[in-house]
Amino acid sequence: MRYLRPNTAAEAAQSLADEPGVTRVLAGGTDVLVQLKAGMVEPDLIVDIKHIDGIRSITAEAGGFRIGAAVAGAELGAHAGVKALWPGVVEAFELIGSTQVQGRCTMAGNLCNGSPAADSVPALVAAGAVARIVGPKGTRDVPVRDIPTGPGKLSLTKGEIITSILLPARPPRSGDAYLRFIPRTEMDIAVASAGVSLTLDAAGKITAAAVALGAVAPTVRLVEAASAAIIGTKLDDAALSNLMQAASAACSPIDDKRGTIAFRTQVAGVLAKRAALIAYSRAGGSK
Amino acid sequence: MVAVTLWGSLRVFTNGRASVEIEARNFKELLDGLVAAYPGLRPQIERGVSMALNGRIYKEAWFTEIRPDSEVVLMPYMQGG
Amino acid sequence: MMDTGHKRIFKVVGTRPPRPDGIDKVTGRAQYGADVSAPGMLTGRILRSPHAHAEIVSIDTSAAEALPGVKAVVTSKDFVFQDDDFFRDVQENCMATAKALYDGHAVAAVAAVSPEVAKAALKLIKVTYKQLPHVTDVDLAMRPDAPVVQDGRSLETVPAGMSANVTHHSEFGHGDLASGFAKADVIVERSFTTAATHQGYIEPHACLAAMNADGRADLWCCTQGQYNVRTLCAALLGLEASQLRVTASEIGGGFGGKTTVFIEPVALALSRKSGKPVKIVMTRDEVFKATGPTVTSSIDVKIGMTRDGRITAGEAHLRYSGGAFPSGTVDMGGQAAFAAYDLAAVRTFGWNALTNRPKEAAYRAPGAPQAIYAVESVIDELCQNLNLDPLDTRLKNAAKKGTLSSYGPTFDDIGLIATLEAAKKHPHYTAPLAAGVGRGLSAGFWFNFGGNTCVTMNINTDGTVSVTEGNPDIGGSRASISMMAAEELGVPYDKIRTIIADTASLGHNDVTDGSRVTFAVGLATIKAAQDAIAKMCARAAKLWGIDAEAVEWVDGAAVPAGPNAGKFPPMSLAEIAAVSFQTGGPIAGHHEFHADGAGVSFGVHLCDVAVDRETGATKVLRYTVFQDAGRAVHPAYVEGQMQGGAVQGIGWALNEEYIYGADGRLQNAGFLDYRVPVASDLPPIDTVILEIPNPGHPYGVRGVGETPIVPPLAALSNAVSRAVGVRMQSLPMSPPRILAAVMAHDAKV
Amino acid sequence: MKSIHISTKVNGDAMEFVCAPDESLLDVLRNRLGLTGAKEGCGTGDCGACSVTLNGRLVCACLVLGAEVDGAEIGTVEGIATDGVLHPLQQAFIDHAALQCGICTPGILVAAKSLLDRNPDPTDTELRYWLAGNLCRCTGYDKIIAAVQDAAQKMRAA
Repeated sequence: MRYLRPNTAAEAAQSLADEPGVTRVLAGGTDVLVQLKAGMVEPDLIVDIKHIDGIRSITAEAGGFRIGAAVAGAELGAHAGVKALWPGVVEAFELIGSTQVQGRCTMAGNLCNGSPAADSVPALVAAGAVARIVGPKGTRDVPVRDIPTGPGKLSLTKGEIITSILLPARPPRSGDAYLRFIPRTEMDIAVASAGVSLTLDAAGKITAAAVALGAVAPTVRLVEAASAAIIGTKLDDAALSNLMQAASAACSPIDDKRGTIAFRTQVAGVLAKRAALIAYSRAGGSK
Repeated sequence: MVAVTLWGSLRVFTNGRASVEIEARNFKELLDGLVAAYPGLRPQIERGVSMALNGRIYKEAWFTEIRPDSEVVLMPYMQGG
Repeated sequence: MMDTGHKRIFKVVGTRPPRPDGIDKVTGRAQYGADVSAPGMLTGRILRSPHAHAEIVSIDTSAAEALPGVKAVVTSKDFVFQDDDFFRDVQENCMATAKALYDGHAVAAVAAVSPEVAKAALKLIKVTYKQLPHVTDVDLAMRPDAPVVQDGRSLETVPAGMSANVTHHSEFGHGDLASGFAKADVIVERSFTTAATHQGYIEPHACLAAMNADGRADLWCCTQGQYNVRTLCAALLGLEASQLRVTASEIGGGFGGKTTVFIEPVALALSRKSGKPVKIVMTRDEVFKATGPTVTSSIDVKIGMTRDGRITAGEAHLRYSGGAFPSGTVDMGGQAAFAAYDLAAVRTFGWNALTNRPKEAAYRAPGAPQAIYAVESVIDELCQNLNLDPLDTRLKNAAKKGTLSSYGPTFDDIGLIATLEAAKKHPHYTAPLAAGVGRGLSAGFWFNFGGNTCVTMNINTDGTVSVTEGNPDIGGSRASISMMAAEELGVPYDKIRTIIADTASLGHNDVTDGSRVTFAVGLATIKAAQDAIAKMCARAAKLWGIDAEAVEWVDGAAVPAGPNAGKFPPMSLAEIAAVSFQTGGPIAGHHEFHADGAGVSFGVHLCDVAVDRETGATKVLRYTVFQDAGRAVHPAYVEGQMQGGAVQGIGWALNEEYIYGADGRLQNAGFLDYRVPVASDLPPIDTVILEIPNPGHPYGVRGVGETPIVPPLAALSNAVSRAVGVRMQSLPMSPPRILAAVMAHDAKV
Repeated sequence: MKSIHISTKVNGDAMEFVCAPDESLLDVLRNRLGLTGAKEGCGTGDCGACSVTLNGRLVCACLVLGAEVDGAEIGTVEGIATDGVLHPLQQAFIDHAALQCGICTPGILVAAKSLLDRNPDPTDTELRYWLAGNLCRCTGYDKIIAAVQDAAQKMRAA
């Protein structure tokens, strides 16, 4: 096994592309080292991307923020600007793992691990976040929702790495929220989760909404029917009930050690409802 | 004679009796007497038993004195955590 | 009689001095199982079965042996065949012979120059398995057509015609059940299940073995009993006890799980074969798969009660599985199930069945939590049905001095009623309950043990005292033993240092189990102190020229026993010690015995929970533990036992479980999905210590370590059941289980 | 596998070591630098027994590669006491019986110190969530919370 520590994204991409064997990108390492320990993977090359220029920075861009791929949870949580604009994304990111894991884990890593239960991904998808990808053939921007293609599977091609994630600008009277269900209060993988982002008009009526569910399908699911259930409403009881139904109806989960199909289906609806209420309140709506 | 109370699943070896009388002055004589009178008890006694004497539990202690009026209860040998 | 101590005024016992192991533990200097190394040491690793149940057709180790850097490979052939069932089971569990009996069962091991080489060598061992049908559920294992885990293991008490998996049957109790139930106004009969849980000590098993060709060996390991390790390893390797010296490392938690051996005989075998020291450290995955969790259980309980709350009869059928090897834990469950109550008619029937799970090891009060959970749940439901106060109802039926216990003997002084009354008086019991919050309570019981014990106490010439005991310190025992030595000798606590001996330095001590150490080692320490005192009095008598009988020991000094003995100023321990070489040589006290008379212990736990009806999530809002400690030698450490045990019980009640897949493999062999409570899950755990002295100990000490894990299971279940209005009957009450119960209930309403 | 040469600072002291590219910082600390205070309870970041600081941030040493720490500053439990004098947290853990077996104690001390360095006056809830990644199986956490709060109070007063 080799360990490389490139200083540019192009160099990183090239070395990953050139390696014929198994490769792993190392950012926070909180998934990669677990895989190494368990013997799940024996890479021939590990590329540590943390020393790529600019990859640990958070920069304002076009009214939004560009989050470097090696920004750790604790660093994003300390950024007042991002927290004010996208509180749901920040809280989702901060829910990953323990304080110790927060010191290392990254959103890009959470996304590239390809878990359907990744905490930050539903919030990023609901936010319409866009990943910047650098590969041997150049740079491209791809919506986060299009990156995972199945459990552990990504749409990235060999040699490609995510270098940053753009959280876009948003209209006034917008809010987002993320909730997950875990059996304990900390340290668990989400059994079901929901990220909701919405925008209100001056009267408090929802004009735009995105509802993304995690851990209830092979990939994070953006549920159009759930958005439709609340657009045009002030989140009255009927809208919330429709939202829950639409969210639950969109679930196709599995039974496993963390939860049952029935449990995930039910709880995804509950979380979508509760997250919508928080997002609504953050957008300035009152009920 | 000492009256010894046995736990329920041992009664198949004592003709269904919950309590049997044994001539014994201590734990060792009691165990030997039980095996002599009821050979079916031998495997359990060899695996290990405790004795409750007037409410106090003894795990080994062959030469613990037993009086005719003592309350004697046979118990399985226990292990803890 | 030993009752003289009860009214004595204690000077040291009951205070809270700092623990002698404190600084080592807060600075990182304490040496645990994995913290030592030896020159030329090899790394040992174990190959484990990926199958729940499989015949081992062949093992080919030649490729592994040929790998550069591999110094030894061992299989079951490298151990001495055992005739005795007990030893053979230990050996089979350490290294499978003909069959792999569970996912993770050891089949071979290697020692190599580095972890990397050892890992590579494991991959080169070719094991040919023939997979067999498996069974991991206790009820399924008892069916006559179940796959047979091991044949021919049924004890003579098991009736003919049952599945060969049924190894044990026991029955306890007295009185006439039929007439008892006939007197009841209400009878509730319910079935319960509990999952297997793991002790969850944070330190994985670790050992370092060094064995020479002449049969002389040294073993360093984390264990609750170095003498037991010696006995087992000596048998498995064909060594003489005198030639195997076992040293217990500092131990990173045990709770019963480190009372046997898993890797130690393997490390010794590898060391013998390679001629080099071998260190084996388990991974967390190995700890979950291949050490000893608790039994799983399936239990039916039937209790009859009069309208005014008197229990007329109680009956329980307990089906336990201790994994792939016979286990008598169900006996203790059957004895403990109804121990808290004064009953005219009570009967428990216990069965143990083999399953393709790892061999059970002890875990705090083994067998009792499951049985008492079922009984206390039914009592709670009866109280709800009859609109009775659950504490008053327990008081009305509580066992007391003179009660014929459900397991046979008549109780002496016990503290259950005092404990229940303390709970009743406590503000927690009368605090108002918010909407949606449930309050649950449960009583609990454990026997406590004594056992074989040795203590040596050396009086040093500078007036200090060195105490040597033989039980690993898992709960602060070096502090409590030093305190009892100080109390008895009449010297300050800080003049005493207690250390834990290796097996060559002190006679046999039983394992640290059954909450025995403070009781039994404490008792031996007191007797050793009395032995030393007698010798010191004799020296003083010599110096004074009077008879030894004319000298007594008061406040750490020899004094003339009365006016007729002569008029001499008190001679302190330090003064006697200073001239000991001149008065007959070094002075030491010692005591070796089998301690009996450990007093039983009762606890009552009270808890408030809120349950989210939409998700099934439970939040513990308030928790109070009441327990009879006999005499709290170091009250802070007694509280620590009560709090730690309660939280382990809370974990068992809410989220901890072994989850097996349809393939019989363990799904959650890690702390990520085996969910022990974390700090943010819990409220403060309040404690109330009661002191009802144990008549069997001069200070009144009772064991305290195990009882606290017993009540939480039912306390939580009763609280959750009351909060959601549905009787829960299965542990753990994980959110999916609670939500399913609530949704089924709501669908009916 | 080719070993990598690393220069780093541990508890303020410059140290050098060579390690395999896939070797964890925890293995480096324990097996190469002789610092066995950090413990391996799981090796997967789920127990916190190997908590150390890396450039001032609390991390699990089992989730860091030794190869990553070139030029970094690492803090372990061995560096908490200064010149033989216990840190207030260490003293409070002894005084409050906040440790039993002690295997989780080094990690919890490093984690608690890391919190108090940032927030000298945490609430019990903040403390419990901060320490959620540090499993303790002996104490039920009650006395740990009391000990950290007592130390925090003494540190604020000092």
